[in-house]
Amino acid sequence: MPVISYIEAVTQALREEMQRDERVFVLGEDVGVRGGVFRATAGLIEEFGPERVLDTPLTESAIAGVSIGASVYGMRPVAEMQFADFIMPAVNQIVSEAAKMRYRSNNSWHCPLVIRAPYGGGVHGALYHSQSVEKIFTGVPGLKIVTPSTPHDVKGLLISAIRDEDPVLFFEHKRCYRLIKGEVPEEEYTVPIGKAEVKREGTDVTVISYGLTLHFALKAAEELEKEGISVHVLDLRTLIPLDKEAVLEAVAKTGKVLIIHEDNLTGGFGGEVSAIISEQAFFELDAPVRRLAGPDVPAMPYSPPLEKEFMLNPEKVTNAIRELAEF
Amino acid sequence: MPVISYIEAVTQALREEMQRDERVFVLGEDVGVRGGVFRATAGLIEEFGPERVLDTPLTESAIAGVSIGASVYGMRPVAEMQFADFIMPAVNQIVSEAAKMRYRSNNSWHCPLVIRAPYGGGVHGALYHSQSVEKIFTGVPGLKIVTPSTPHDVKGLLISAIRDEDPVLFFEHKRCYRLIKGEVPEEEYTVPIGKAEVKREGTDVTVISYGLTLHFALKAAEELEKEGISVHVLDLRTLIPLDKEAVLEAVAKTGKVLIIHEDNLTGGFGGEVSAIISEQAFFELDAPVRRLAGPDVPAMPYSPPLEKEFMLNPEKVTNAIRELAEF
Amino acid sequence: MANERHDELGLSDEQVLDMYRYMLLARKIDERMWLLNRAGKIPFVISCQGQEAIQVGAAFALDRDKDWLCPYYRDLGMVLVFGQSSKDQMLSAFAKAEDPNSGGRQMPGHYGDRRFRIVSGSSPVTTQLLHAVGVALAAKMEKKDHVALTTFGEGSSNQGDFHEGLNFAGVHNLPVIFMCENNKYAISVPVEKQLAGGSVAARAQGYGMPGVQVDGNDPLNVFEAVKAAADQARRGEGPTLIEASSYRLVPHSSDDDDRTYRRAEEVEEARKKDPLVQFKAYLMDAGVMDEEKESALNKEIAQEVDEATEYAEKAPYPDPEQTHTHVYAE
Amino acid sequence: MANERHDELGLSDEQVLDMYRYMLLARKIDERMWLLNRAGKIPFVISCQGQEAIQVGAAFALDRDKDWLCPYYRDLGMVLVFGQSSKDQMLSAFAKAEDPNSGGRQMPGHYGDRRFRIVSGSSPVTTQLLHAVGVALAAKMEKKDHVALTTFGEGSSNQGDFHEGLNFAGVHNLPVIFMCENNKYAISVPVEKQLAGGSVAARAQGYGMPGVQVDGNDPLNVFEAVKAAADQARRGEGPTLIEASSYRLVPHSSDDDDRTYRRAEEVEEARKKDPLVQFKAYLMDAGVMDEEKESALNKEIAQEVDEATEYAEKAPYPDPEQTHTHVYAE
Ligand SMILES: Cc1ncc(C[n+]2csc(CCOP(=O)(O)OP(=O)(O)O)c2C)c(N)n1
Ligand SMILES: Cc1ncc(C[n+]2csc(CCOP(=O)(O)OP(=O)(O)O)c2C)c(N)n1
Ligand SMILES: [Mg+2]
Ligand SMILES: [Mg+2]
Repeated sequence: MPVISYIEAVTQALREEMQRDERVFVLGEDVGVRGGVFRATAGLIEEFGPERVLDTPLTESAIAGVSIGASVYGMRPVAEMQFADFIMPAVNQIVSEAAKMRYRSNNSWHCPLVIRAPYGGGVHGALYHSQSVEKIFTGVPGLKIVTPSTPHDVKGLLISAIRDEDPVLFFEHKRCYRLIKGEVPEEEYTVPIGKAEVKREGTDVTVISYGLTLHFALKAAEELEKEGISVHVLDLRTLIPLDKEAVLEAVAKTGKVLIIHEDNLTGGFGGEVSAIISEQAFFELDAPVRRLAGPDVPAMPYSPPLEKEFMLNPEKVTNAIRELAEF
Repeated sequence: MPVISYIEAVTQALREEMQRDERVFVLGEDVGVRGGVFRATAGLIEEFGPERVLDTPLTESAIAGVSIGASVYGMRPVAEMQFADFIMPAVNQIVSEAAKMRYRSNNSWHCPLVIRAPYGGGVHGALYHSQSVEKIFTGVPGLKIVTPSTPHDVKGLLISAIRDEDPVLFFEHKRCYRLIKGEVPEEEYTVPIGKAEVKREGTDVTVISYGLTLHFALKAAEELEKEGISVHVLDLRTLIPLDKEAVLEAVAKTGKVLIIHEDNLTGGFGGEVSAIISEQAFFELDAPVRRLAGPDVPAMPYSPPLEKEFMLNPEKVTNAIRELAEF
Repeated sequence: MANERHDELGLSDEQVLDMYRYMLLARKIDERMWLLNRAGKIPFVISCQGQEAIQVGAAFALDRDKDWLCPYYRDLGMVLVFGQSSKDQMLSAFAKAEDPNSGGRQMPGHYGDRRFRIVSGSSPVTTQLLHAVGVALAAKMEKKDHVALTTFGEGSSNQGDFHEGLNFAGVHNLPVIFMCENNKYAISVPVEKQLAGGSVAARAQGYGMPGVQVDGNDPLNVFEAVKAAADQARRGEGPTLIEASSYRLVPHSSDDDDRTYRRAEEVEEARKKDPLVQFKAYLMDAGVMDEEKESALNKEIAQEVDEATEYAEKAPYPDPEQTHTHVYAE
Repeated sequence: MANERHDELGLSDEQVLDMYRYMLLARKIDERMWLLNRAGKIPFVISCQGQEAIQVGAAFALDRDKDWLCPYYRDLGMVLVFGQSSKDQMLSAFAKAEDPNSGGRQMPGHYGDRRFRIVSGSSPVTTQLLHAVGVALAAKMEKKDHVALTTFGEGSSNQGDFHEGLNFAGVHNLPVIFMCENNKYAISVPVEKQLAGGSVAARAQGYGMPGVQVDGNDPLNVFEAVKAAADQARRGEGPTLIEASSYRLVPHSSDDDDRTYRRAEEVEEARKKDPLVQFKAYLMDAGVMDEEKESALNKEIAQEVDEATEYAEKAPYPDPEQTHTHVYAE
């Protein structure tokens, strides 16, 4: 199987879906001639023309709202928010409109749109080019929220998102774009939305994560194997709908759970996962469910020592797992 | 002590603070001549004039953004969002700007503003006049989030919010406005932000709640007392900063915890509270921490049977507590 | 008798009579809803009263078989012309399962009907403008010649989505019509405290599109402007902003008390320009209608509204289980 | 020699020389940052190059002791005139603890300085317009006569906050100046794909305020317009929208490659109108400056930038613990 990068997986999925279905089009700031500031849409305008690769004005609410209108009509817009941090002006359109279109119309109307947004830190992006914003949306029924960690999952999930009949927020960890490479099948495939995946089997401690921190967990697991600690790693891949069965299965494997995300601790999605585990697997637990997450500060600062302090890394993850193993 | 309604407590707090401090002013849609669509600002324009009781254009982002500018300058704006549902267009200003002003300027600038918003359902308000929106903000460090349940707490906390040096979102449950009455001291007093309060002592089951559902819990507790079940009721009052000590103390009282809110279950603040309890009081627990909350649908429908199905009520709460007591 | 204004606009006598019928029907349904509300039978009403000429005039200027609507909560007249029935309105007012807009999920006035290409609307104002732009973008991409029309109040025109929507449509030259129904108030806030510059139409120039001001009490005036805008859009010549002036003859909604912010005399003054009164006079003058025809019409409509009310009142509520359906595709 | 344009504007020879000095200083600091970035010493640069005349001309037209700024990320020239130093800029570029804007928390270009009434800015564009309106509202409430000036790009002018801000300021007649620095591109998107109607200034009419177009390559032209707007605002006569045209002479930021979306010849053409080149020529013509003065100035500035760079490079980073402070009042 060819090995490609996380961002190449985005581009491949977009290209193949645009080839397959004429109704699929992309829109956003600088997605056309420039091919996106991260180059995720590179080459698309050359192949599909400016009508299907739309450079929009600098207006996120319009990007979301126009996508809603177009998708209600029957198109398949894939909108890009240049950085996840800049999705905020579009919150009203996403939360009040996209998420509620099907429900409020009693299933008469629906809006099958995808909003892609690069999120996360570790790229010297400072407060406004580093945020994890998934927690703003995980409590909004009507939205699906996808957070893949590998090129294979990016491609398979983005294709599923484009074919999905409901609005999908597709969060791409920008630090993974060029850092993470992996094998991707040559033939067409999809990864189902709503299915987690065990990325490593283990028996001592279960780690539940997604995005960049999933890779930290895998690194830590390798490290800890040498110390005789066996780590089970579950990649949520989709936050909403959450794959509860997979979570409960992973908990049962070890009885000790560490949930990890880069998003701030308080109000982060880890709280929800922890609460579900407590409610549904209380008697499987051999230790309190723990969370390791970004600190409760507004966002990641720019200065290297501060960014480092904010970010998780394999070492911090290793320590947290070891501590739980020893509990 | 005089008995006043929940909404009168809002008005009193505003009036007294405006009398005390010239820098305090209110702004919002219809807050002036009309005195607010709920009449929370009734009489203020007559007393303080249109300069300090500002009818703004129908623009929530401007209401928030202008308040930020004025508060950065040194004023004390108290903005009203006509319904909490309509705070969405202001999310960018609140999350990107107000919440981060102090942090991003390394403490050089800060914005002491209050945003009041009537939230919650049970008033035939349908999808867009019934939502609980606190979960959109509880994961945003830099904001304080207050959700009082009694006239006493409304008045004392709103005064604290106005005097606070940081941005406060003040969520008023609109069903409580005229339904809930209570004693309020005649002399000046404040209720500190960040302190929960035990609203009823008990020994069998701990209920943690806020807003309207807190009253359902109190009703249920009365009911259950007759059955010999003793319910301990903690009113969070402030969600952020959360009074963790009070939560842990309340857990220790009974070992059985039910968290209740009207906001949807998934992603609601109950998940955070549950996770904290699991992490920090695991060995105090005699049963899994449970949550009772609004269903995971986009918002409350209009039709009476559907609204009833969505809303919690004393009966549903009683059943949930009883079940947990019997665990 | 020739060369009446409607002839010049290419409207037959039958068509203008039909216009009047829709205006009257909208008014009568609306009035009935207030009665039902005051009798405690329905929890909420939001009115079209005073804006019927705008809504009906505009809808007549569109192609009811292919054009799209993204209306706002007062557009009762418009959705009737596009195909919704009195029964549909009453089912919605009573929040019954058969309500075609939302199955009783949304408040009345929150239109949405796939049969007639009426996109589902919400309460947060002005969001629908962007949906109309999206529909128009789709029309352009698919090389269809349909037009999208969206409406909104003058208060709502100050929301950011207005600006983003008009700019987007202008840049991409899309077949969309933005029509402001300026009824002078946004709840209690008069237009002077709401709208810098005083005119919504004047803002069009800044988006490189025509800005047209019309008398919203005259359906023919509105018809003419919307027709021109639709023709222009269909020719691929882009969007138009129309501002139709009118007056909200009743309180903002059944929860409002307008006496707290405007004088009764002001409302009385406006009633003299009631579009129904004026259009009736025009039709009488033009010899298209007489008292007999009018009273027959009134009777017919009264009966239609009676039947619709009766039907809706008796119709079943949605099952509570419906609360949990249609969050996602099933 | 009299009746030079600057005389007519009431600017002394000294003042225009000082203007030039600030423009040159901004340019030199900016150029140094690019060098440092290309040498791998600082992670990010965002430039003022091409817009110095706008920034310096505007700042000179304000009262540096009482007026307020809500600038955007390119406004290096403006914050220098208001009081920030070269050292401040370099501390920010190196993200060091002493950075007065943010203690190294924000990217360079995110100005904010209480000493000089520069309100802290963020990255999401156009939010600062509303903050300026809020500052102006406070001025009005407190009966102070200060003015708030806020700037933004032509791309950013399409955001909803622009519309809401101008409308609010118009309705309440506030002492605020909105100044668009139109540099023809929003990253890769040219103004034709960005801005329906082609002109930001033309939008002013819709808000009932003056809309003024100025040559942003000429600091005197900008000075004149901002002065008039500030005077008007101080007289209680409300806001003004100014659009200053210029050209972004360098890539959007150090992360951009502008060759992917514009031709080198286009940039070359624009360089001929470089505001520094033009203003230098003006000062030479006017006899205010000569080659000797200029080279002395260049030397002085080079040394200042050297020292600032050296200082900042050696200055300590913030302590990692700083990550956790100042979320709330302590
Ligand atoms: C975003 C948002 N904010 C506030 C409201 C509450 N609200 C409903 S209608 C209305 C006034 C609308 O005025 P206008 O746009 O002039 O329309 P009209 O009702 O006069 O037809 C307000 C403030 C809302 N629905 N949406
Ligand atoms: C809300 C928001 N969306 C997107 C961005 C990313 N972004 C940063 S600058 C920029 C272009 C700005 O163009 P313009 O307003 O013309 O200012 P210029 O950079 O040309 O001076 C974009 C899209 C942002 N900072 N904020
Ligand atoms: Mg109105
Ligand atoms: Mg630009």
